[in-house]
Amino acid sequence: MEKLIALLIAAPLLGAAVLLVGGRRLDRVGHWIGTLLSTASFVFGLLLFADLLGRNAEHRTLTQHLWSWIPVEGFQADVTLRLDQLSMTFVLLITGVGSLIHLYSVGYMEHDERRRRFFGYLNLFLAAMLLLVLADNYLLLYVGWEGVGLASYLLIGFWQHKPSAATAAKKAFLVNRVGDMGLSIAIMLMFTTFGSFAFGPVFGHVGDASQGKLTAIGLMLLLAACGKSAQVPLQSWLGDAMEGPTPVSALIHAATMVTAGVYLIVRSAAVFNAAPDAQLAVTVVGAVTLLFGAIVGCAKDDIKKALAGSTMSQIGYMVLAAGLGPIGYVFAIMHLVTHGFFKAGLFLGAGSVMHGMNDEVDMRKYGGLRKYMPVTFVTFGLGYLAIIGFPGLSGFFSKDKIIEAAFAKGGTEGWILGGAALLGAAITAFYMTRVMLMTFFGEERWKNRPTRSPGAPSAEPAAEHRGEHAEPHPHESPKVMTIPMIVLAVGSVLGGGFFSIGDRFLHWLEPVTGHSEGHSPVSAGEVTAATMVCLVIGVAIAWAQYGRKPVPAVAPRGSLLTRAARRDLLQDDFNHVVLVRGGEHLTRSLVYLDHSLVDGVVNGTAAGFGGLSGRLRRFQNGFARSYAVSMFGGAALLVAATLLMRAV
Amino acid sequence: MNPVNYLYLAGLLFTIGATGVLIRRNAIVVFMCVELMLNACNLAFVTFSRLHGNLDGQVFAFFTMVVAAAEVVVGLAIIVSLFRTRHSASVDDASLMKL
Amino acid sequence: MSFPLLTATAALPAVGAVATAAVPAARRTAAKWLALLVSLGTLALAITVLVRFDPGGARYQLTESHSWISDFGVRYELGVDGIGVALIALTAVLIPFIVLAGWHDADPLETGSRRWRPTQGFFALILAVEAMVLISFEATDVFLFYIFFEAMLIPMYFLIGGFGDRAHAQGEQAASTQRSYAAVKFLLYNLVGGLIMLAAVIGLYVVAGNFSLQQIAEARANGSLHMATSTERWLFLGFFFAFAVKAPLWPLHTWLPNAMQESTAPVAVLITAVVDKVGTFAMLRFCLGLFPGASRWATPVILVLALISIVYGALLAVGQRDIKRLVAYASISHFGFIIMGIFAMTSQGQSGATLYMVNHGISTAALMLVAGFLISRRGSRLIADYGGVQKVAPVLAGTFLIGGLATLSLPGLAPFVSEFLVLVGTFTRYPVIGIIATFGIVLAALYTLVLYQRTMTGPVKPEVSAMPDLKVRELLVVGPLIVLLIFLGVYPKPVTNIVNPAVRHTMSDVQKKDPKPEVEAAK
Amino acid sequence: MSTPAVHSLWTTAADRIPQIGAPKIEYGQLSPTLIIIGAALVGVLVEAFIPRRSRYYAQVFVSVVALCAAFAAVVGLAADGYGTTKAHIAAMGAIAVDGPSLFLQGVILLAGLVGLFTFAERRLDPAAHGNRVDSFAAQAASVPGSEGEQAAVKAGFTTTEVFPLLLFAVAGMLVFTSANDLLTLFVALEVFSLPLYLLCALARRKRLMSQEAAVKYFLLGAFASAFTLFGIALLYGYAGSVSYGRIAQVVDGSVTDVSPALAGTMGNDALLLVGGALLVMGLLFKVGAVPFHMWTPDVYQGAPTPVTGFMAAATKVAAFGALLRLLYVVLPGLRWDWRPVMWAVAIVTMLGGAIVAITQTDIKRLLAYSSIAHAGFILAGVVATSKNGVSSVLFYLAGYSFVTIGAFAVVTLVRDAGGEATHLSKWAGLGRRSPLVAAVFAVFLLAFAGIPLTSGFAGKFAVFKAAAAGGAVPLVVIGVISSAIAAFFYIRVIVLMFFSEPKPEGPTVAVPSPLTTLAIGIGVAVTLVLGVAPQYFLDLASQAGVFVR
Repeated sequence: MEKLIALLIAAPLLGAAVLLVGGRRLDRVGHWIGTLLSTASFVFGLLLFADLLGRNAEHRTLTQHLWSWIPVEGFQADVTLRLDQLSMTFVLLITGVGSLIHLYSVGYMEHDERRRRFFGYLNLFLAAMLLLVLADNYLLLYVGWEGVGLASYLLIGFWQHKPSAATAAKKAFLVNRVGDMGLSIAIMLMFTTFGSFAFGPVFGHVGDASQGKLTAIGLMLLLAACGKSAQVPLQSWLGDAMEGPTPVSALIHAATMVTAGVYLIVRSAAVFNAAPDAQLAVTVVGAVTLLFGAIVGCAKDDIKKALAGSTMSQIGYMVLAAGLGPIGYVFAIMHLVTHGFFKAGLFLGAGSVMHGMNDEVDMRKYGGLRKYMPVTFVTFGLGYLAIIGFPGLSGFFSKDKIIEAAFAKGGTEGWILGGAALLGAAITAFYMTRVMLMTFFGEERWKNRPTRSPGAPSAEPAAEHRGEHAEPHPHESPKVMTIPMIVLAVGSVLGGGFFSIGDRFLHWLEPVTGHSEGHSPVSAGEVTAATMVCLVIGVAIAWAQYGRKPVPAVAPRGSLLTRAARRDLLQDDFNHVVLVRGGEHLTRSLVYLDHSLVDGVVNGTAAGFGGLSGRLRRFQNGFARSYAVSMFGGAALLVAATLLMRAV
Repeated sequence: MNPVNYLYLAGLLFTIGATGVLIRRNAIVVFMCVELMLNACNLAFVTFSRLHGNLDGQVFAFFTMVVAAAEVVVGLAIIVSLFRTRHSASVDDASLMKL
Repeated sequence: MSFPLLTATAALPAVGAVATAAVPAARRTAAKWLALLVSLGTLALAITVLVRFDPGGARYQLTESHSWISDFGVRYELGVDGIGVALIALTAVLIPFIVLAGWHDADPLETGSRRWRPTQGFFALILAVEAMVLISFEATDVFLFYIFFEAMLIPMYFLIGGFGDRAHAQGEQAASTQRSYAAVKFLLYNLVGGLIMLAAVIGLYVVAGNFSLQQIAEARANGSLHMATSTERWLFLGFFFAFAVKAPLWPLHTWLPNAMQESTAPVAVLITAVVDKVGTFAMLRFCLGLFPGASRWATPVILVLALISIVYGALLAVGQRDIKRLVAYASISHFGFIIMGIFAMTSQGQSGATLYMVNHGISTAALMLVAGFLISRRGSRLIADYGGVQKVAPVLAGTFLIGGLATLSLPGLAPFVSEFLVLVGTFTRYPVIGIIATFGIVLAALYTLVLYQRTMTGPVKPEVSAMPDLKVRELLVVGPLIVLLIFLGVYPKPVTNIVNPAVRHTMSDVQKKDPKPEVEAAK
Repeated sequence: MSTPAVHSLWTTAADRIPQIGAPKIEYGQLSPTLIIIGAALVGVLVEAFIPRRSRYYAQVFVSVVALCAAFAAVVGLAADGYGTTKAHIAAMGAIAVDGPSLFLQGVILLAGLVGLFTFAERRLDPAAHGNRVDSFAAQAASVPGSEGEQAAVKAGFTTTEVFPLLLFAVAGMLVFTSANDLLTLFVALEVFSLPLYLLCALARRKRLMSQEAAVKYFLLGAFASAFTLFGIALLYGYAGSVSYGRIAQVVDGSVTDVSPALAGTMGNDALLLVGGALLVMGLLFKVGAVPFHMWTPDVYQGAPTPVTGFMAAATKVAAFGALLRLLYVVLPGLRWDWRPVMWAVAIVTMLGGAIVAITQTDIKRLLAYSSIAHAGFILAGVVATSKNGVSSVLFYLAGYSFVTIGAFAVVTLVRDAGGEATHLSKWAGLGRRSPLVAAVFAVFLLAFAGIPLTSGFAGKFAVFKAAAAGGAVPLVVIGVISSAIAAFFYIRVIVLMFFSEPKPEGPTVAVPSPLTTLAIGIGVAVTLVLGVAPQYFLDLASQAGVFVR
């Protein structure tokens, strides 16, 4: 059965290779090949899942050693895959959601002549992501880690001829690289500490390692997680990443890749458990981000950016949970999975909306769409309910648990974190309601006006192919797009309940992550109640602002906070001023120095000899008698020197 | 009288000759100064020969004369041809090649 | 005595060079094919070497030893250890691609005198360089090595100064002046380095009385040869200076950008991917092998310089406007990594460094050659003159991207393995330096992606709108290189297998042990 | 002067007379020199009696035969072991027949032969009035530009005297290297200098410069030899003898029979030191060491190029031969006095030559300065004061002389309307116009620069190795630096030839006769052979590295 694990990765990898190398002759069938192979991978996943279920909890870890990768004196890196409950969960999420989104893209990218390549990239992403979650050592994980980075780079910049897209792609890769730096340093630390970076040895010897080393490793891993999962302070790339086609945003920047950070932390549970300081840092990052993302989400008029903000904040929840240690790991993953469902659903919905609206992304130009695209409305709505944590839907279960766990951390920390989580819940309710209202309710602001007003951000240029700039005719998307949405909607409705009833998920994952029931100062019931209250408040405020009064088609100036939030709370501007500008100045001055100083010294020496030579040759003045003088002087010197030598 | 004085004389003559080479412009005169230096050497030879009481020095002196004579032949030939070309025997005029 | 395989490997290209040069002016195509065949033949021989080499065997294998200039204590001694084999293979692999890539680079613009045969000369010189490089990888006699280390400069010099890019921005006249400036700079820099090394070589003779690595090592071992500390250090510095110029190490690097910028892409590859490797190789074999004490003594300074090279090179690469200059500075940064790996004095570091030499050779070749194809199409080296190429020439853009990703050492491609090994190897002994060095990977991403974005993405520039995609010949050059990159990235074991034993020897040369991991140390 | 002294002088003279026996001369061992002198005399007779038309051929024939025969004689002697085991002092102590002298004589003879080929070249200059002409004045006596000269040219005169002159010079050099007493040394010095003075004056083109060169060379040469002579006088005064062996004994105090007069002079070191210094200075003048080098550029530039080549090669060989013998045989006892001085001279010579050469614009002057720099390198070997030092110098000289002659031979090929185009700017793009010639010249330049696989490198390595072994490490370092500087201008010429566009009105490369081709060919061959497989010649040199005392 282990043999199948490699196939999980091999299938999409093959797809990527075929599609990218195959060339134009595959243009017509390319997308189906891609979809097929990702589905195949999903099927393998299911088979393995069945196999795991067949075993008892202790023996649910399968490993497959493929080959010895980097064998060097004292340094062994193998290509070994490890399938346990944790990675299994991810495999199913990735391949499942992935396949759905492949399907969706078939319709969505229909009019793009580079569709084959798009599917190639998607498959490449799946392969890399699967490698990430299946790797048995950190170095191999690193390969997947950067692989998904590459895939996301390629997909964000898929419409490369758009400078904004190209820039966003580059930015995403660079910010991720900063995170990767953290990961590689972490690996080096592990190597110096444990002499290995394979999961087994590392987790096995955590006990023998010094506290400082462990904390350092933990922090470095956290840095990596921040990069990949768009956590403060490395969150800036996620918003721009929305330049990519919407399916990409759904798959990579909502459901799967961005959650890799959470996976990393949960996977490294052993290390973090032994390094409380690192854990604290994790929780702080999580809490900050969940508020940060939520606030940003409130201010965005671009539907995808709003959703991106929400993604950020939801992942903040997960990181927070992961930081809480054994209390939280399971719920982090659980929220991760449910979030995978509803956020993917929401994005696909957004895509479907844009599809019907000539790729308009500005929500202020939407409105009242519910009767034009009912399926989208329903699926989107369910996703909405799920994310705000409407009782009974998946978000409700997972998020609630996290908040509970946050309080359970105890002490002031517990209160602060819990409070933050609650506040986050409220804000979430607010901005999601806002999105909902602006898009599907209210008057139809897109009437009697050509969309794509000059100022508005121009998103997907598929429009250019259709060449429409006139008033849009909202319409429902084709089946191939709606079916995935429906499936995901179902997932987001039932998922949470299915997992939580009888703590199925808990028992499933516990053997890997371990679990401990924290005794929370506030009872579960109270937390739920509080959450509900926040939820209601959030929705109410949103209704008051966007439901009752009409939404202005042009964004009002807004309060200072609003404006700041629109600019991602100025964090990006900071980067620009400090890093970009500063870097440019640095490089420019270095270029100058290299030329004038380092090179100057060399050329200077040459010139110096030239000058000396020019001066010396003047003695050669052509007069025989002056030559005689020099000879005479020379002779005198010679004699004098000889005598001197004897004297001394 | 002490033969060493002859040495002083030789040194003096030699110096005079050398100085002449350095300061005189006319090639012939320069050349004569060289001859003077050679003679100074001869004087030294003979003196030392007397001092050491062997004949090597004297023999050397004769050879020097012969060599000097040969030198004169060659030297005059060159100088004369130069003079005929340039209508001047000044050493300083011949300074086409420099630097 | 057995068939002198190593001699043959080096002799074939040498003979080929003469033959190519002798091809009559009219038959330049014949010359090209001849050169290609010879380089392929050499590849075959190199592969034989690879096969005949037994990783488990003696340190130096396939040895040949003949008396040559006994007066100078010089012997014609050849022999390869794992490191040598790896680099010989690299050289032999790259040259055919270089020849193929430079197929049209030396077609004469104007028909000069009928005796002027640039094409023949171009390929003959390339082969000559190959021969000399191979010998210097094979020589186990310091003097023999030195001779070819120096002689190599002459053909390189003519390659740089004699052949440049077509359609130079400021016209042919300006181009040729800049070219000869670059060539002279290259030659003088390296000659000065070489001459200072000469002094050290003489010194070594005075101290040791011969030049054979083995003999000196033995004499060291049995105590019959004792070097005073100060002498050893001076000699080390003499050697290291030459290699640092060749490598090149900051601040002796400024010749490289000029040379790579002015020469044609294949020659640029020849410089940075093949010839410069002799420098780093020699550090590993001669600096560490002959002067272990001094090497340990100099390590801190050298590591700092290497670190500066890494960061400095990367930063300057970011600031470049000229594609080739950018690649040149990138290479400087990479050489920093190599040197760092060598002097970290850990198994990982040195294996990594050796691997790095090979991988950097391949990746730079891929990137630079594609860049060359790009430049030859547009006739400009300036990044600003390009834009949106991927729309008109997707394959070119794709290969260029892969080359770039290799340069920023993306996991899964060969350079990642070596770079990580170097980093780990350094980190285990010098954590701070290791950490600072990792900033290099961010900067690498920066300059590569900026280059790609500016040239390949964005709206299509009118000048490039008619740009043709890669031709078959060009694909034949790039394709295999990319395959190699991926293969060695996924399965570097073949290389590490032959390198590891050699590294073990070097480590014992410098009497260094890898630091123990904390956990074991605790026990 | 007092009477008894006179009387005693008479009596001593009287006593001596009967004791004078017939000198014993080993003609066999002197045969090389004798052959050459004989041939030179024959050459004079040829000038006197053979009709003008056939003189050229007769002279070339005689000279070639003589040089070959002499070389054969040298080889024969060496084979007999006169270089090693049977090395001894011949001709009543006047001539030393030993390794160094034979080796250098061989080199000089070959250099003379190759030089002769370039002398005899008659294809380069366009034929004047239908008769081929060489690079020497039609009639040296006629005033440049006068109708006398035109008449001479019309009549097809050629100065065939150059061949005997060459032979005389060679003869002088042969003796110079093997002279074993100061008298022979001095006479030999003049014997080879005087013909060279004349040869310098005999250029066919640019005769003013030629004559100027001759005058400068002659006056300065005479000046220098005056110093030499004075030095000799003082040495004689110190030691009471002119024979090397005797002086050496006196210097290191191993002399047995000390007459009171000798005791007196021996006490006076000033005589010795000043005398030695002046004598060495005379030789340094010949090798062209700073600060006695200033004649070199002018003379090299003005003299007919074949003469320059021969002079540059052979004079250096002979002068260094004599210098070595002087320092190693006569003044070894003085080592601690002259070594530091020679150090200084070597350093300034290396640096001075290299630096000043950087800014030269005339190829012949450039080569002149490079020869100065090389003199410095060789001096580095001289100060090694070891057997290795000697043999390394011998080897270096052998390699260097052929490179030099070859290089100057190439210079004769590059011509324009005004004769040889020696200004560097004219050499631009030569590599495009005639790659072969340019390549050959490049080889010579690389040899000068000491690039491996050329004789220059082997020689330089040998010399520096000996110097370093002799403890002169700083000297080696400076030598290395200055050869780096020197490399700069050799490279400049190569750049000029290959990388710069040819000028439309640039010079043409004349197609030489087999003679010059042979000269150049030999030059290239020797350069490469000594570069790639120097062992045999190194052995030769090291066998020859012992002076007989």
